[in-house]
Amino acid sequence: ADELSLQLKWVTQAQFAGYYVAKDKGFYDEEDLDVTIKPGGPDIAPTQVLAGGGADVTVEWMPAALAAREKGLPLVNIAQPFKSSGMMLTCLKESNISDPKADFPGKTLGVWFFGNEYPFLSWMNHLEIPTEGGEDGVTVLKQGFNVDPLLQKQAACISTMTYNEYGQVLDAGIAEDDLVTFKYEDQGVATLEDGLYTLQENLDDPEMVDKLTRFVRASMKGWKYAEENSEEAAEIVLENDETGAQTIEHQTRMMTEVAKLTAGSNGALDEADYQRTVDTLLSGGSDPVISAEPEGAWTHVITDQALSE
Amino acid sequence: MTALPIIAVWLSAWGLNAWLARFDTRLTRLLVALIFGATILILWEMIVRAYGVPSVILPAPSQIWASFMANTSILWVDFVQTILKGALTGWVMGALAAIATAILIDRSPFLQRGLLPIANFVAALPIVGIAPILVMWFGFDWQSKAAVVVVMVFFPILVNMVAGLAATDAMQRDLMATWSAGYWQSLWKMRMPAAMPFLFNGLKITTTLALIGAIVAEFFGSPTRGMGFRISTAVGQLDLPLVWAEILVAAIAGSLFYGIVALIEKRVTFWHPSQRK
Amino acid sequence: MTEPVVTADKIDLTFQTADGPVHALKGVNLTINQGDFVSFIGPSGCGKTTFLRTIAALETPTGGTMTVNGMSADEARRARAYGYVFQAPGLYPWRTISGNISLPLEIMGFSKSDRKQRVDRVMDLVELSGFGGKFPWQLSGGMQQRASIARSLAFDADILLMDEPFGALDEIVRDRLNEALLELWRKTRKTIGFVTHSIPEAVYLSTRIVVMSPRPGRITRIIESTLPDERPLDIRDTPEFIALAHEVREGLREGHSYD
Amino acid sequence: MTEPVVTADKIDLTFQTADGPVHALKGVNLTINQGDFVSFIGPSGCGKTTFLRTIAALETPTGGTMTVNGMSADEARRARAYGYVFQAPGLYPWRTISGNISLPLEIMGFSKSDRKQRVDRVMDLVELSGFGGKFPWQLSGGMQQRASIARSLAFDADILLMDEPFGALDEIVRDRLNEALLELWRKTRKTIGFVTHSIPEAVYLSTRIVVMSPRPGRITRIIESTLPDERPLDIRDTPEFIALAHEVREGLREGHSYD
Amino acid sequence: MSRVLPVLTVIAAIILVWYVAAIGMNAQWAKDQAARADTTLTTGELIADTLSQDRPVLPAPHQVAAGLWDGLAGQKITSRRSLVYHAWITLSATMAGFAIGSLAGIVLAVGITHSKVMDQSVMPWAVASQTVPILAIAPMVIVVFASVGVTGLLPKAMISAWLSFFPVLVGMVKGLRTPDAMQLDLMRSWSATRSQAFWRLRLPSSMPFLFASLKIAVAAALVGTIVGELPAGATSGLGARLLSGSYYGQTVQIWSALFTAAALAAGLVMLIGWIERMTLRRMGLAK
Ligand SMILES: Nc1ncnc2c1ncn2[C@@H]1O[C@H](COP(=O)(O)OP(=O)(O)OP(=O)(O)O)[C@@H](O)[C@H]1O
Ligand SMILES: Nc1ncnc2c1ncn2[C@@H]1O[C@H](COP(=O)(O)OP(=O)(O)OP(=O)(O)O)[C@@H](O)[C@H]1O
Ligand SMILES: Cc1ncc(C[n+]2csc(CCO)c2C)c(N)n1
Ligand SMILES: [Mg+2]
Ligand SMILES: [Mg+2]
Repeated sequence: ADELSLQLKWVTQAQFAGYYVAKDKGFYDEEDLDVTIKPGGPDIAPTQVLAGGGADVTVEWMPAALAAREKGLPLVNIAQPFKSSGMMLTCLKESNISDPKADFPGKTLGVWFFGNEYPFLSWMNHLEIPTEGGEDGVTVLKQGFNVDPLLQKQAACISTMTYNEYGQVLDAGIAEDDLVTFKYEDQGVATLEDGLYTLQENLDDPEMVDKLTRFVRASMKGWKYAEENSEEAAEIVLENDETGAQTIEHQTRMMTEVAKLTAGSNGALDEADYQRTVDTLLSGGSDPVISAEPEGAWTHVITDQALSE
Repeated sequence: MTALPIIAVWLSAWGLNAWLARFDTRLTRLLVALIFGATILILWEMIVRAYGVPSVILPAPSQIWASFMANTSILWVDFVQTILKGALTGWVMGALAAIATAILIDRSPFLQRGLLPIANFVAALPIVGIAPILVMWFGFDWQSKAAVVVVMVFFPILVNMVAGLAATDAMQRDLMATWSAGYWQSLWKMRMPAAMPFLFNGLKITTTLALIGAIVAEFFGSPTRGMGFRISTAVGQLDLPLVWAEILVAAIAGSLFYGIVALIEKRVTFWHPSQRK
Repeated sequence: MTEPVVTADKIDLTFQTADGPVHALKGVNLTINQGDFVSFIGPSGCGKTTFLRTIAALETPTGGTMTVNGMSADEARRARAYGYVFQAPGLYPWRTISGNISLPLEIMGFSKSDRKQRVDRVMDLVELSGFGGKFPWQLSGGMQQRASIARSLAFDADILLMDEPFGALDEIVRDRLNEALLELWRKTRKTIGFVTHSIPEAVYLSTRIVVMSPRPGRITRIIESTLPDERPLDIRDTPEFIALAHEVREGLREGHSYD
Repeated sequence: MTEPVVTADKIDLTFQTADGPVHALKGVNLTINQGDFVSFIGPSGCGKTTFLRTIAALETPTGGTMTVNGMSADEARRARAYGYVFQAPGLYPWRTISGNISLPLEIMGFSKSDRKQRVDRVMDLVELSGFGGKFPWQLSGGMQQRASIARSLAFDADILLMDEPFGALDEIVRDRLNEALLELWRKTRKTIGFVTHSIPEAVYLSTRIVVMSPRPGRITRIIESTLPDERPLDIRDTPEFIALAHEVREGLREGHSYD
Repeated sequence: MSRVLPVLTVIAAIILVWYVAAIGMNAQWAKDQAARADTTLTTGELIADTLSQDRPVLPAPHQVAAGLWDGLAGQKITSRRSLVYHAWITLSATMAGFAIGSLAGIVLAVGITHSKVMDQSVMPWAVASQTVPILAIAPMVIVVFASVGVTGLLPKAMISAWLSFFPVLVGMVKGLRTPDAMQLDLMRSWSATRSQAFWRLRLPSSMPFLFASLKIAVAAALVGTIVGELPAGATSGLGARLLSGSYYGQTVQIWSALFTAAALAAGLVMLIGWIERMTLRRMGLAK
């Protein structure tokens, strides 16, 4: 079988269920592929791993991928299993925030960094709120691994994913009624998440292109299976979790939520979504995330072949 | 083939140093150390260029230096946040607390027997593990970093200081007994001075620990400045030259910090055989 | 002069060691009167140091009673009755020579000007004037030992206990210091306990010579000196001196035959 | 017996210290012949140790020439000409007493059985039989010093250099070891350099007594002994002995008047 | 002398302080929750709540004990939920790193004591090397290693080696230089070769220093491994447990992993202490 390695953006969880299902259910085997899935972590930069030759394909958010491309790393999007963004800001109701533009200034917000800060910065640019703190700016905290800043009231709002951290806030015992959420989708600043990226040089190699095609095909099969069988998918993820820290309840819920995000995608990148992401990132005032319209940052070559049969 | 010039540079620098080392003056000692360091940097640059190592993996020293010069204001802000506020405050507080505790322990044999084994146990603890907890307790700003540093430096200094306070020899103690000196008298005039070499041993070890603690703690939450914050953010942005510029700052600050403590040690413990030469 | 200062009554001292108990002292009886100069002599390991330490309350006897100035040895220690010179100099390396000599004075609360005056006086006595500013390691072993003697003299304790103070000195300096010590004793009539390995030294200095013997450590002979208080150095060539020295040597030899 | 083993010709030795140069030796001339027993005596700090170390090539003179057995001192050292006893025992604490004594033998490549035999012989000589299995810290200071002497004797070096080897011992043991050393010398006719602070010891042991004086360190007198080779302990009471001792004392006193 | 009573007393005091702290630190959440639910708590209820929360700020000792017990004894040791399994992963990388680090430290120290050039050039840079925040760049280090094809246990071990070589280097240099002038002069007077002086004098006299620094080094190696596991995408090991506990706010899990790590450190230090005693006793250095 042909070997291929996939670098995940984060630790083993239902966010990546499609790949685990494809592996577990033998979809990769069917395509004569031997896929190694490498879990990530908070300080693994998937793009760097790719640059170092540590993996062939990586799951990454588009803003980080485009920013890396500007840094001279020729990343190309070959498939986009996630149709919509699951990112949002979750605030405690007692912080009295109802309108971002009006109420954010003067507040402290928790934000993920390490390449995940771009959507937030674009949004703030959009709202024309400075992120340097002060009266009419927001104070930004580099949010750690968990939702504690909200529970401990160290921040008025924190970044959460619909499928993960939000659930943790609820699990911690705060009722939905006590929370206010702002989805990036709703604010019109959504950027594309969890896409599959590889280096340009791989696409110049026909053999590699063939492998990638088979990989994407099998992966999408995995995703669609996972969408339909969320409970089974969660169990598969759990089996693959080596930390032994995940629970079935949490993963099942995550799978259900992730299914909503992958629902609209057959794997092919939607050009309109791409353009919206690029526009959002470019609109960043004085300090945009990317400074020029990228070129060749995506290709349909793989998905076209993969989905044709 | 590309390896040949690299090996040549290495050998000739080593030869030069071997020749210089024979003179053994203050100047040549400094030169030897500098040439050694410079050689490593030159080899690094040569390797990166000769083998085309991508800069997102390992940037060349020249790129790092360029980034250092271009980002001095950012680096300064981070330096103030992490080193001056986080590491230094924590180190001073931790050291003072450890010294005070050591004196307390020293007074009570009961505490000495009870607390010291536990202190030794805690000193071997992977303290970084409590960084996320302390960030949760003390908030995002430098206070939590200082708290991590306090915990990291406390036990090594305590253990050293307790050993130091016990480092008087029997005759020195007997002398005090024949003069019927009080507790505080023998503490100030005998145990404290005798403890200084040990104390400084602890203080020196913990300078580098303090830096590491302050930087690592920033990974678990921080405001949008600080060396740890910058390093992780810059890695995420693949701005590796900036990452290494921060490392350069840390190395310079750490060496300076260590050097200053060593200098004070020299002044304070001038009488100790290891300082006399 | 006949008032007892130190009375040791059946003193036993046993050290518990890993290899079993060591009987350092066994049934030692001794009375030292006000103004006595008592020398202790005996083979290595016979308990001389241990006995001196017991007088100064640095060791606690495991049997018997020790009375000093009518109180217990420990009370006498707390009343600062002792000036003690150890076998090794034991100077504090972080203090200069004069700093070392003035240390007990500081501890006992002497005034600054008094301290200075006393330090100068005793430094002069041991021929160390001009070395006050040096640190201990900058002096030869003999000089260090003299500094340590000066330190014990500075605060005028009633009882002076000296453990081989002149062991590390060459003969000439030793003679001079012997004379000076004798002179000091004649003038102040301090009570002195003095350990030595040298028979001539013991005879030259003492009013009484205590010969000890090991395993277990005990007193085998007490020899009263018949020499006058006034003792020029060449008294050492008189028949009286030689006879005393001979007696001490006899006593020592007896002790040695035991092991 | 008249063949020169050591010739020192105008030896200077200056230590550079932070406080300025220390002239430890200045223009020292001395010839030591095969079979001589030379004692060095002089006040503390006069350079006795330094001179002995220079003979053994442990210090390099800053001026003058030192010849040993017709070669340079360092060549002689490499030819393993010296047995050296330092002022302190200097035993290696991780080796037993017999391990310590056999260490130089191991280094010089003696066979195992030869080593054992030699170790036993010298342990016997210094009266330490039975203590071979003990570690240094289990012995009293005097026993340690004897072990260190045994170590220097074990490999039969031509030249024996001893720096105050008996300083830490009591008089009786010292007498016994003096006798043993003299006996050894008479039997083997080794060349011996011996540093001491004791005038009687110097006179009792030596064929020649070198009196030194400090600042700068130099030789002030060389006294040839008139005593016979056969010397019972009570030779020390003969007028001849006393006259020699007196002469040495005179020489010493001269040296002292310089400082 | 008995240490048991004092140690137990101090432990009891620590546990007491811990309980009080747990009540204090968890109270805010309990009150907030009550406020959100529109109820008020009696003091008794409050205390009971603070000692039994699911995600306490500071878990109470009995919660940690339960977590530890479950992790250590409540699982098959091959299970990924077993702390024994994770401790083993961490231990193996620690041992590898410790071995590499202490070997490097010893070799460098021997070089430094025998070569002037090494002494003058290596030492200052060894100090500088320790000021590099290796822990902060651990993930990068692991990526760099991966890019040259080194993966698995070795990258983690390299980080712990980096942290553990320094104490060994410093201690060994000091140890190899402890023989005093007289001991060295004796060797000279016997005309011993450099290697004879090394094996028979310098090495034996450095043993106490070596063991003292090995104890520090093994603790440092453990820290290195855990940090290597923390963010670097390791999926097993105590560091990964700490991380995932932190990620999901499972404070009990964090503390259990922490205590396991502490026990591991204590065990390793004790093991070296035992080897030290055996060695020194055989060398006659233990009194
Ligand atoms: N702290 C101790 N623990 C165990 N044994 C001891 C201790 N101090 C002394 N001894 C033993 O007690 C005995 C007497 O020792 P002490 O030091 O009094 O002898 P000394 O007569 O002063 O000998 P020296 O002339 O060598 O100084 C010796 O056998 C010694 O080994
Ligand atoms: N390594 C050194 N550095 C500087 N000065 C030294 C050194 N060794 C010895 N001296 C000085 O050289 C002089 C002679 O010293 P040496 O040790 O030879 O004296 P000594 O006659 O053996 O004295 P003692 O009887 O006290 O052993 C002294 O003034 C001493 O301070
Ligand atoms: C330190 C830290 N950095 C980034 C993220 C963000 N992140 C990476 S993958 C992912 C998907 C949700 O699980 C998210 C939110 C985080 N959580 N913690
Ligand atoms: Mg004694
Ligand atoms: Mg000498």
